[in-house]
Amino acid sequence: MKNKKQTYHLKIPGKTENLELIRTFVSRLAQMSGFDEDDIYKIELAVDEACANVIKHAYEGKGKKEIDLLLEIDYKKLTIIVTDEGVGFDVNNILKRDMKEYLGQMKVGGLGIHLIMSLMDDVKLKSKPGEKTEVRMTKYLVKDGKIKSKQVDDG
Amino acid sequence: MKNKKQTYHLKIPGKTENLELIRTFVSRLAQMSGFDEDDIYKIELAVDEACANVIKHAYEGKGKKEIDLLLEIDYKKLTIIVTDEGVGFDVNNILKRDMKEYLGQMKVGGLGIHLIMSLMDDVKLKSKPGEKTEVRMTKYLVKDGKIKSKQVDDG
Amino acid sequence: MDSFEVSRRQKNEVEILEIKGYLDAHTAPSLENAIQELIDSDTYQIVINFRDLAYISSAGLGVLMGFIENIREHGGDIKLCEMNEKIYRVFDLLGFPKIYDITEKEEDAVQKFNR
Amino acid sequence: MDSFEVSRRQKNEVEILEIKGYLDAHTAPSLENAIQELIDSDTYQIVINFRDLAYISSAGLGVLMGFIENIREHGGDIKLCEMNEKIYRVFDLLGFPKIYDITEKEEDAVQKFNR
Ligand SMILES: Nc1ncnc2c1ncn2[C@@H]1O[C@H](COP(=O)(O)OP(=O)(O)O)[C@@H](O)[C@H]1O
Ligand SMILES: Nc1ncnc2c1ncn2[C@@H]1O[C@H](COP(=O)(O)OP(=O)(O)O)[C@@H](O)[C@H]1O
Repeated sequence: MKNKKQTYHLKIPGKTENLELIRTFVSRLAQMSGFDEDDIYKIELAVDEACANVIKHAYEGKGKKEIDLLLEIDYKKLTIIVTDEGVGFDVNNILKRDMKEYLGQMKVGGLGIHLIMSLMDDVKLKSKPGEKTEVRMTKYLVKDGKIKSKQVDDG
Repeated sequence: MKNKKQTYHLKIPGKTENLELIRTFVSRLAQMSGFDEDDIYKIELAVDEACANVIKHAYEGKGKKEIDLLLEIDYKKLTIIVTDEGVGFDVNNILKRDMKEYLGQMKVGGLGIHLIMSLMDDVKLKSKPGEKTEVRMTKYLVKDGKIKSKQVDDG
Repeated sequence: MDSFEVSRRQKNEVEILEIKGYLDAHTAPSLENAIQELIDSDTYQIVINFRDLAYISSAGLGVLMGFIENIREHGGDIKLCEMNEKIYRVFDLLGFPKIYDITEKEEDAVQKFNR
Repeated sequence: MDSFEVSRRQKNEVEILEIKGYLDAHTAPSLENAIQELIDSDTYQIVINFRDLAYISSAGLGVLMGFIENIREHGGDIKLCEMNEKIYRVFDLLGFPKIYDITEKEEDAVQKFNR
């Protein structure tokens, strides 16, 4: 885990019973990369949310297709790219939502992407209706040139 | 995990520091498949041995290439296929070795493949000098038509 | 695999659900069922004790959101207690402390029904 | 990551290595170094206590094989004790109980040097 970028690739059936296995894998890798417990929890949860979305929305719970997880580690960050072969959605539409208003209406759902954004340092959503979705999220080990101590930001 | 075959695919840098991550993943999957603690340990160890061989022999500890792990689950067995892009070896030569004689000489090494054979129900080695190596190993959940109770055989 | 468990107990007029383990999109239906059962028996004063919960994802929070309107319309509530710091942070990130009573002690959550 | 640790202690004329955690191809060099150090200081009566070892692969057994000849030539030995059942089975599968003294109690392993 020194300088060079290391890539880990996981392809796994898109079923909710695999979420725990995914979390176990990701949290172990985050730990090996040197993240503290706090960041490990955030990374684990963000990946869980992205994968749960694939299962629920892209594959509509049918579990016949796979979730593709690409994890890239270098000395200063961990990037996780979750890709599906699903139905896609209008990203702009989702990002426009105001969380406060939303909660005020007490609707179900709509929490996952908001959480991912809050938990990770960089998040890029790539999707269009009818196409596959890619969620690319990064957590930095080093912030402003120095190793992060504990919990520099909460989102 | 009912009837249909499920496939899990993992590609991971061939470095010893990843062995623990591999074991964690495999043992979790074996647990999800319904193996008892005893069999989980055997599967975990057999996979560790196959991957350690890839790192030591195929990649000679350089850690620049990846280990490819394919895990197939159905209702009655777990099959793990470990593939490398390495240098290969003469399988017949290895299989001929007599363990007792070997230990009598107190040489280092030569234990891994023997262990894999003892721990798993079915093992197939595919390799030739100069080519990639594939170790294919299966553990049965069901033996002779019924679910295995505890530890039916030790090799 | 029992990675998540709900158990049920009563204190004064209040029903207490103790949840344990990992609450994610896979296990959320089990919490959903437990709450649905309470509603089916006209029980609307509910406290959820998070003491033994190790993990929660938005699927778990979604379950709460799914019932809260109905429960409040019946004069009841879901109150939450004994969350560890990590779990509280997830609720906090999503603004839940504004919508739900979250107390440290179970006693206090139960008390809130009796005022 | 400290997934494996060796610590050292003395009892009568015998050096005891306590090993802890996961002994695999990654961590085996650390056991190798510990034994090499003993040999470098002409210590050949060695007991390895496996009480806190959770896992072993052939790389760990390979370390023992690598030293045993040299150590025995110097009139010493490596004796093994307090293995849990899983770990003992690995030794057993590979025929090690024929080559090494493996005892349940540490005391007995130490005793074997004093006979
Ligand atoms: N992988 C995906 N494939 C298709 N649609 C998605 C995907 N991820 C998210 N979405 C869309 O974005 C919306 C918001 O997602 P999210 O914030 O996680 O909330 P929820 O899953 O509770 O609806 C979803 O309702 C869905 O329409
Ligand atoms: N993946 C592999 N690539 C190349 N050679 C291998 C591979 N796996 C095993 N071998 C060969 O088989 C031999 C026996 O392997 P093994 O029984 O695991 O013992 P050891 O690794 O201790 O030598 C090795 O020494 C090596 O020559």
